[in-house]
Amino acid sequence: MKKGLSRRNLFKYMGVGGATAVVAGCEKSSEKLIPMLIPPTDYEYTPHTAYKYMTTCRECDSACGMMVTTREHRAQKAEGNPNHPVNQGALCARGQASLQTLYNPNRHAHPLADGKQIPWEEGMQQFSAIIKAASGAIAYLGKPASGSEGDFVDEWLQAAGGGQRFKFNLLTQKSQIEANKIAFDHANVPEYAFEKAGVVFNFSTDFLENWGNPVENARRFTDMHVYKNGRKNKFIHISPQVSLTGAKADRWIVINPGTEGLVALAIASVIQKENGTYKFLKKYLQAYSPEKVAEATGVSAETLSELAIDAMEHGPLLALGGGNVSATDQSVETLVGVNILNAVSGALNKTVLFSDQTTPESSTHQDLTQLISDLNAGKIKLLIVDDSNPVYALPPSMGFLQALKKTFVVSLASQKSETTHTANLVLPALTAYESWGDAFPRNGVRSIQQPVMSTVNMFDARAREDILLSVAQNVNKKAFSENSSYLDYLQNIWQKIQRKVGDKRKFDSFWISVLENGGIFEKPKFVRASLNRRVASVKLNDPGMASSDGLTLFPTTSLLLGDGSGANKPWLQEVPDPMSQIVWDSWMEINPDTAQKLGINDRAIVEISTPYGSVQATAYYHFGIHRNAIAIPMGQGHQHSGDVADGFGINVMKLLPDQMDKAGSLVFVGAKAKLKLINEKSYTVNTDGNARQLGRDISAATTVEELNNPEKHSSGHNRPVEFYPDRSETAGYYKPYRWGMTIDLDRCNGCSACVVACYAENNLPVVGKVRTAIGREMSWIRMERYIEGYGDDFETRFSPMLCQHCGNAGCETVCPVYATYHNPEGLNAMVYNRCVGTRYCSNNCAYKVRRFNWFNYEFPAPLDQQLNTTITTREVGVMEKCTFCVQRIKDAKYDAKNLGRDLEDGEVVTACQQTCPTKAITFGNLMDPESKVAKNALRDNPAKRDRQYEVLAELNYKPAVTYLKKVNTREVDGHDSDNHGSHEQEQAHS
Amino acid sequence: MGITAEYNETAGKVVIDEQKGHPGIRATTLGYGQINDEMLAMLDKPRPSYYLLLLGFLMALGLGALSLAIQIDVGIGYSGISHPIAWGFYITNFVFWIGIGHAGTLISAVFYLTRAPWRTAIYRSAEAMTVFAVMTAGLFPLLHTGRPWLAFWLIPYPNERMLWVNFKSPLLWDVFAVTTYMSVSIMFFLLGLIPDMAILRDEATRKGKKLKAMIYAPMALAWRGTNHQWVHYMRGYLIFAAIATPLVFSVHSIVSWDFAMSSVPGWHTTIFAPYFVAGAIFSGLSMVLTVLIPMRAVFGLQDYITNHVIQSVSKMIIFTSIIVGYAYASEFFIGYYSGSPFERAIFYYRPFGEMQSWTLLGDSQINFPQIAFWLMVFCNVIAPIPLWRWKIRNNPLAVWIIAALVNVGMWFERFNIVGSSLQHEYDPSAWGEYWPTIVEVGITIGSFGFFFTLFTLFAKSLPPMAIMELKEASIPPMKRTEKGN
Amino acid sequence: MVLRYIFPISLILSVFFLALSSSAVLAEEQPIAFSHKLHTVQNGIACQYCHLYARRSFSSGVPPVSTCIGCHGPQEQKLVQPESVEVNKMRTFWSNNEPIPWVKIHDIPDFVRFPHKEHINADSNRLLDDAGAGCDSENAPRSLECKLAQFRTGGDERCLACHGDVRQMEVIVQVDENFATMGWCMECHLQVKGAKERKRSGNTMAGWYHAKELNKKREADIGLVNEKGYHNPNLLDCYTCHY
Amino acid sequence: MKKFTGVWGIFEYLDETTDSIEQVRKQGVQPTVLMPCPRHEIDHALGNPSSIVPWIALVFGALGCLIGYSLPAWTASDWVLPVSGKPIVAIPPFTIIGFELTILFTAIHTLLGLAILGIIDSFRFPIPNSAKKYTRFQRDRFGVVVRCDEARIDEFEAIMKKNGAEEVHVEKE
Repeated sequence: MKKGLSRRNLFKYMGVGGATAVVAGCEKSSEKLIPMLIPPTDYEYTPHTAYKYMTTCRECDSACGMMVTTREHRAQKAEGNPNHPVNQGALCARGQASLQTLYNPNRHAHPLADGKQIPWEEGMQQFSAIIKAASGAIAYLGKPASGSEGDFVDEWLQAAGGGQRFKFNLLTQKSQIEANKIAFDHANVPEYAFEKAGVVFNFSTDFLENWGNPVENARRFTDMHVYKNGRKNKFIHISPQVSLTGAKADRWIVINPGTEGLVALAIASVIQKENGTYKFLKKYLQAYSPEKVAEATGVSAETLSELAIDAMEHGPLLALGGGNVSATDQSVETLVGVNILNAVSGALNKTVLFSDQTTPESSTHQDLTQLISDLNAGKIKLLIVDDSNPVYALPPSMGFLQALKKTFVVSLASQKSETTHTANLVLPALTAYESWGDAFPRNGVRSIQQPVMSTVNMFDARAREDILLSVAQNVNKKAFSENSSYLDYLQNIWQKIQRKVGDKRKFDSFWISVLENGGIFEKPKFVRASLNRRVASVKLNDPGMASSDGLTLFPTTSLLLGDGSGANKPWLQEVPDPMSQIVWDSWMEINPDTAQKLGINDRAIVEISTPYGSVQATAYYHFGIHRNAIAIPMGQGHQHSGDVADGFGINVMKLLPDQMDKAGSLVFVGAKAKLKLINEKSYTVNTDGNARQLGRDISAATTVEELNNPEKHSSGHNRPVEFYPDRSETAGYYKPYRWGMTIDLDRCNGCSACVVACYAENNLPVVGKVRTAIGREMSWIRMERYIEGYGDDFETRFSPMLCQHCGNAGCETVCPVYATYHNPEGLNAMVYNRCVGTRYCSNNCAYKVRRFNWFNYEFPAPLDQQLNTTITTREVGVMEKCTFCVQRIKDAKYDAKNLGRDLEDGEVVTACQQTCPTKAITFGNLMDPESKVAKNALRDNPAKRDRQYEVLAELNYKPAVTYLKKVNTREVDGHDSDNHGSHEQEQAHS
Repeated sequence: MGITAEYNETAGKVVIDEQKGHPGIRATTLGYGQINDEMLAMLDKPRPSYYLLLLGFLMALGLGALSLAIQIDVGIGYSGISHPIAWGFYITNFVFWIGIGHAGTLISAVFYLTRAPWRTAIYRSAEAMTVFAVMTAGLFPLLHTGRPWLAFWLIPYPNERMLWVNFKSPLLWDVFAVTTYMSVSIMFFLLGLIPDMAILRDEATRKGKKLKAMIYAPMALAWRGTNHQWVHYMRGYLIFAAIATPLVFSVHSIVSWDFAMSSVPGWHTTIFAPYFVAGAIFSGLSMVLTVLIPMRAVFGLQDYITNHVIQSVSKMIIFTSIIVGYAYASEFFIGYYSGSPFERAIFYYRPFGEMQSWTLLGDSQINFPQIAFWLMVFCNVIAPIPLWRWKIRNNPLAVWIIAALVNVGMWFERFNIVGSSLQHEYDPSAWGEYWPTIVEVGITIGSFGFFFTLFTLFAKSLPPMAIMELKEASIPPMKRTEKGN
Repeated sequence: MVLRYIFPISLILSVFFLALSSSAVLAEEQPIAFSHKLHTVQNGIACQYCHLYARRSFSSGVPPVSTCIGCHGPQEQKLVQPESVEVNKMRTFWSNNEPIPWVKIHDIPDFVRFPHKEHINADSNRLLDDAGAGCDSENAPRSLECKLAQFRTGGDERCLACHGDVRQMEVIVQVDENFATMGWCMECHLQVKGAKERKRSGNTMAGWYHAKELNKKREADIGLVNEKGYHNPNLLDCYTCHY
Repeated sequence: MKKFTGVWGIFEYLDETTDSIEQVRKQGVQPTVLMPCPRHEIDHALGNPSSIVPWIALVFGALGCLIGYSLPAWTASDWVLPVSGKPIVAIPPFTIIGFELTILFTAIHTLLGLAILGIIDSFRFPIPNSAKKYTRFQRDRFGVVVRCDEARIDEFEAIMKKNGAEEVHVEKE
């Protein structure tokens, strides 16, 4: 196993680097002042000042609006576009890390022909020549594009003499579209109005991770699920596996693999019986009554009826189906079952809303199979691939890699990948940060993608569409005669859009408003849908996966790495997966009961073999998986994607058969795996010390019942009488600000976007796997995950842990040199340059949020260009920690001072708060009783506090961060009996 | 075996009584001149085996220096300390060596005040050990910092930054306690040396070795041995003993407050000060025996360091062993009785490791702290038990083995305190493990090399026993007594 | 192998002693012998004509080469000083499309965030009333009082308070030997109204008999709120400069 | 240095030394005694002289204590940097500094004091150079030095000889 990154070699002269810097400080300075040749004149430019540009995130097809902060013409921070209706200012972890797509050291720097560097002219000539030679036998294999890019490529193919465009996406929604077509005659993906639902049944989707738009899903789901006005809507996860999404559920119903559809129909049958709608289904549903499917699904008839009653009592229901875990060969039928449930329960047109726009279609597995056979038959002379990576993503059993050898492959990718590695000609493309584009992710949303900076100087790349355009003009004089560049083409399209939306301005002013706004956003228009009688002919069988030999393999999607495109980004590798807390690795989730039967220990290396291949991975004990199944996340196991991705983990796709369902999508679930123990111990690195909180109530929860019975719930720890006066009575203190934060654990779903945002905002170095193994990761905010209970009835809790900016901080008093102290605004100030490095503060921090610079960490070029220039980048031997984004506080204060006033609530937004899709974090001035944070924290009003608590309040550190307890709808069994000492804890609280 | 002898006033002669275990050392029967010559003979040109020994210690020192250089070169990150265990071997070594440094002052000051006569023969060596141990200890807080080149910031001196130090920090108390202790013990050591340096000076003058005399003369501070000088000297010595006594108890108390003042479970306890002081005396006296028993054999000092001395020190070891054992037990009791889940957890963790219910499914494994804990209990509580028997106490080899074991045990006690608590603090999600790296082990070995190199050099360059006090303890030359009237 | 480690050890020792002595950069050879005196005094160009970002940004900005060319013009245009050797050096940089590698003389450590804009725009009424009154510009032009007087005057004079009399410099030099050391900065920060009171704001016995009334009085002394009704920035907080 | 005038003798035995001291003192002269180790017999014979070293220790100890409390208190309030909700001037932690500086100051000044007093005394009670060159005083011999007028030299020489001095040296100009 490769240990860490080679370029962050341990034996480099890092220590001396620090020491010599000090010497240089005392002796002669040789720093140079390099002026600009010509300052930018076309727009305002001021050094050290943030300029923000609206663009679109292209990490997945959700196309969230993005606002990129640039300083000195370098993109330094990505934030969500607050105007954008889809993500409303938030971004997920992958969106935050999109900066590392731009600054990835593993981008292609030059055009390559058979792996050798060539000049651009030569590359373009070769490309033109091969297009001519192919004379129409061209295939373009690209990402599915909702925007103009698809049309452009189609047009281009025509100009180049013909050819076919394939839209490659591993996580396709094809089956769902097919099922919707069968059930509702709408061949597209509906919008799910979570906020209107009273109860959500989730049939194995991972809607908070990769299904649909996770940012939007998270926001709308939280609106529905959060504790409000004394009640909380239920979310029930019906699946053989608990993903991050499932971890948020109030209840997990364990079902046998592949039986989501049967469960949905069973619930539907009870509901139909009760409310009598859809009479034509009566007979059909009787065949799936709870009693009949109980055995096949592994869920008792009573439970199924209970669920049905839940749906009817608390409705409207929203049933979600899809995702990898339910992608069996019956996945279309399964989704039809879910659709029937939605219809029968009356959710259709209430929580499931169809619009008339068709979703960008991706090619089916069938199309790809066809492509492979065409390639093998030599029918395709030229294959053009963009940033998609089918060589990695497709199961090797399909033989795509072998087929590629039979044709000429041109890659127009910006990042190194397994696919570009096989390409005959690589013409490096620009990333979304540097080029034009657009995306129309759904009805009424037209999002623009503009270059936010000039190209990164290390990479000699060109915009993909411009490469295509100029090649087309080489080949065919008539092609794109009106367009000198892709921008021209794009503007033409947007002129049409302008007409469509009825904007009467001149195009230039329209265009500027589009760029300012990030796109054109209209209210979506929905159409009514109704259930088709055809559905009664859809037959769902018992897949029988639970009873047959072997363990069913679930290749699950990875929250951070997606389908593998995130693996070459150091931040996404370094940030632990919130469920397993594992970094830089793959793992195999296995139920402890099964594992113990097989004699496999936690963290043992296991060989997993299916008839199609075998891999070795670390066993990870997870209560949240069916006893007859295992799950392996996708995304790792790269070989040619650059040193950040290569050699870490395994690629689960190696285990999958080349099989498709009725819609022609790849079947993910169906392979049966056999396990063999290889080694008792593996070098797997996880960042959590312990999965259990031992009754310490660091991540606390309460129940709705408790909250509604004030006498039952304890109002938290009573503050003891103070020996010393409060700090606010020191002259000049907390006037007018005392910064504070609240974190609502009921809203937090552990998506870790805040963690990545902090890495981006605060210049946190990535330390690699080996150093993370001994606890040297540098994250200022960490997503703590605690597991409560045992077996199927377990609960997962997340709580972001960051510096609590305590009023009575343990760290301050022990510092011998005042490198950390309590500042007049209530911040726990850390002065890096005063720090000697005794590390006592870290020892005495109960929250363990201080991080030490063990080395002078490197930011390999061009990642150093991303560094935030408004803060200090730390050197070896100093302590660092969360500053509540003091640079943002300072900037806001300077601005307010120029306006001649004090700061107002909401003017300072920390990086973690800004990106949180569920708005779990609020930040502001605790001294202002009208501020949001003061109203959330209720510090001065203990009587009104119900969910508010401070972590480890009994230590009397007086943290400035108030947490709001997670609210459960019931008590988790075994929560209180699983540890010693919790009893005393309770007593101490009361 | 030494002979017990005593001057009997009524009999008017020296009575040799082998059964009576009283102060006496055979040296009391020797004349001033003989004591003088025998002591000076120890400083003669050493045998080749001495150089071999010195070479061994120098190699250990070199290993430490090399390790230190690597660490500074690469960064403090080359050690195994990390998050959340930010203190590891270095602070363990610091506390250990400070502890070793307690015996000298204890013997020279406390036993001086309590008039324990057996201290005479060993106090000089013990004091030298104190000085060297504190010097060794003082290195560690420096080299464990992230930016040792800025460590001078811990000294309160007026500077252009207008910044001072934080006197509320236990680390700053440490700075004061350790520097004061080091200064006072060096001064005490030098004070005791003054008359002996005069002896050396005069001896060198007598032999015509002018260079040697010139070296010794400044250290003798113009000592002539006049009655005026002796009056000031004895008064000063008494004051030194009087102020060194509270100092010796305070230093380790303050070191213990480095831990006790924090909120870390397992550290935050009021018994730390007495517990640490007892441990320090325990380890210091063991180190005295570990060093002096071989020295006695090599130099043939059975007449001076008699079995009686070894027995007395052994009794002190038994006594402090009981205190330390009691402290261990009471720590656990307090941990249990406090009801604090954090305290209970750490005191379960130290001996037994991860509790079944702590992990997802009872994945229990043995860590460094468990090894340290059981070694500590064995070496510090169980190993000294045989010393209760007179026969064992009277057998230098057995005593030496036990003393060496106690040294090992005390090192692990320090580690047990420093290392284990940090591994399991308040937030279980931030729990961690600690294993040292080769650099830390190298520096630890180097610290022993440093200490023993210095001590070996001392043994041949300065009188390892206080000649003046030996003379004071022996029977003065009386003409009338010899005549028998 | 061993030699490799002698270096860091000796380094630490030398750093230790070097750190005690201060030796600042005073002057260094520049790629072009640019005379500030010529441009400011004789030609009457204001500081912020070239250092154009000073009032808007953290950094004052080194003038872009195009600013130089704006007056001097490229070689063929024969504008200002067409034959000067030094000016032609600049023209060569321009025609080669190269920036001029000026040597940085006024260097602030990387751990300090110094906003030029806040100093250029600062309200000199916040200074103590008598600050700058005792300036003896003849004998002690770089005394604290004179620097304060310059700061109070505003305009270009304010730049000179820290950078020295750049207008009289043929070669740019660092005048104050302790330029940008913490004490040098604090000297002036303590001359702000209420700063000295704020520095000792807690009162010595704050904890022990902590008198609320006393601290109320202190808060009035340190001038928490200014006449415009908003809170004065605290210039003694470590986070003012170090973050 | 003034030339020494007087008598000094070398004694092997302690009792003979004390006898001669007592007899010299009876003649109204306080002799200076040289000895290899302190003996109470000689102190008694000399009339139990005392030292001012304890007073030095006391004064400077008190000074150290004062500094030990005032330095932290002053520095803490010179630039108020609150830490951990503690008072700016916190007496309990400063007690440790006070204690340590008391000890340090006492120790330093005791050592300095006794060294300086020793030097002062060597001027007040000089010893002849010939006696300084005699190396056995540090080893095993006692010496009695009597400083007197030339007229009384014989008297003291006789006392020493009578009491069994090994050697008696007479020093005169």
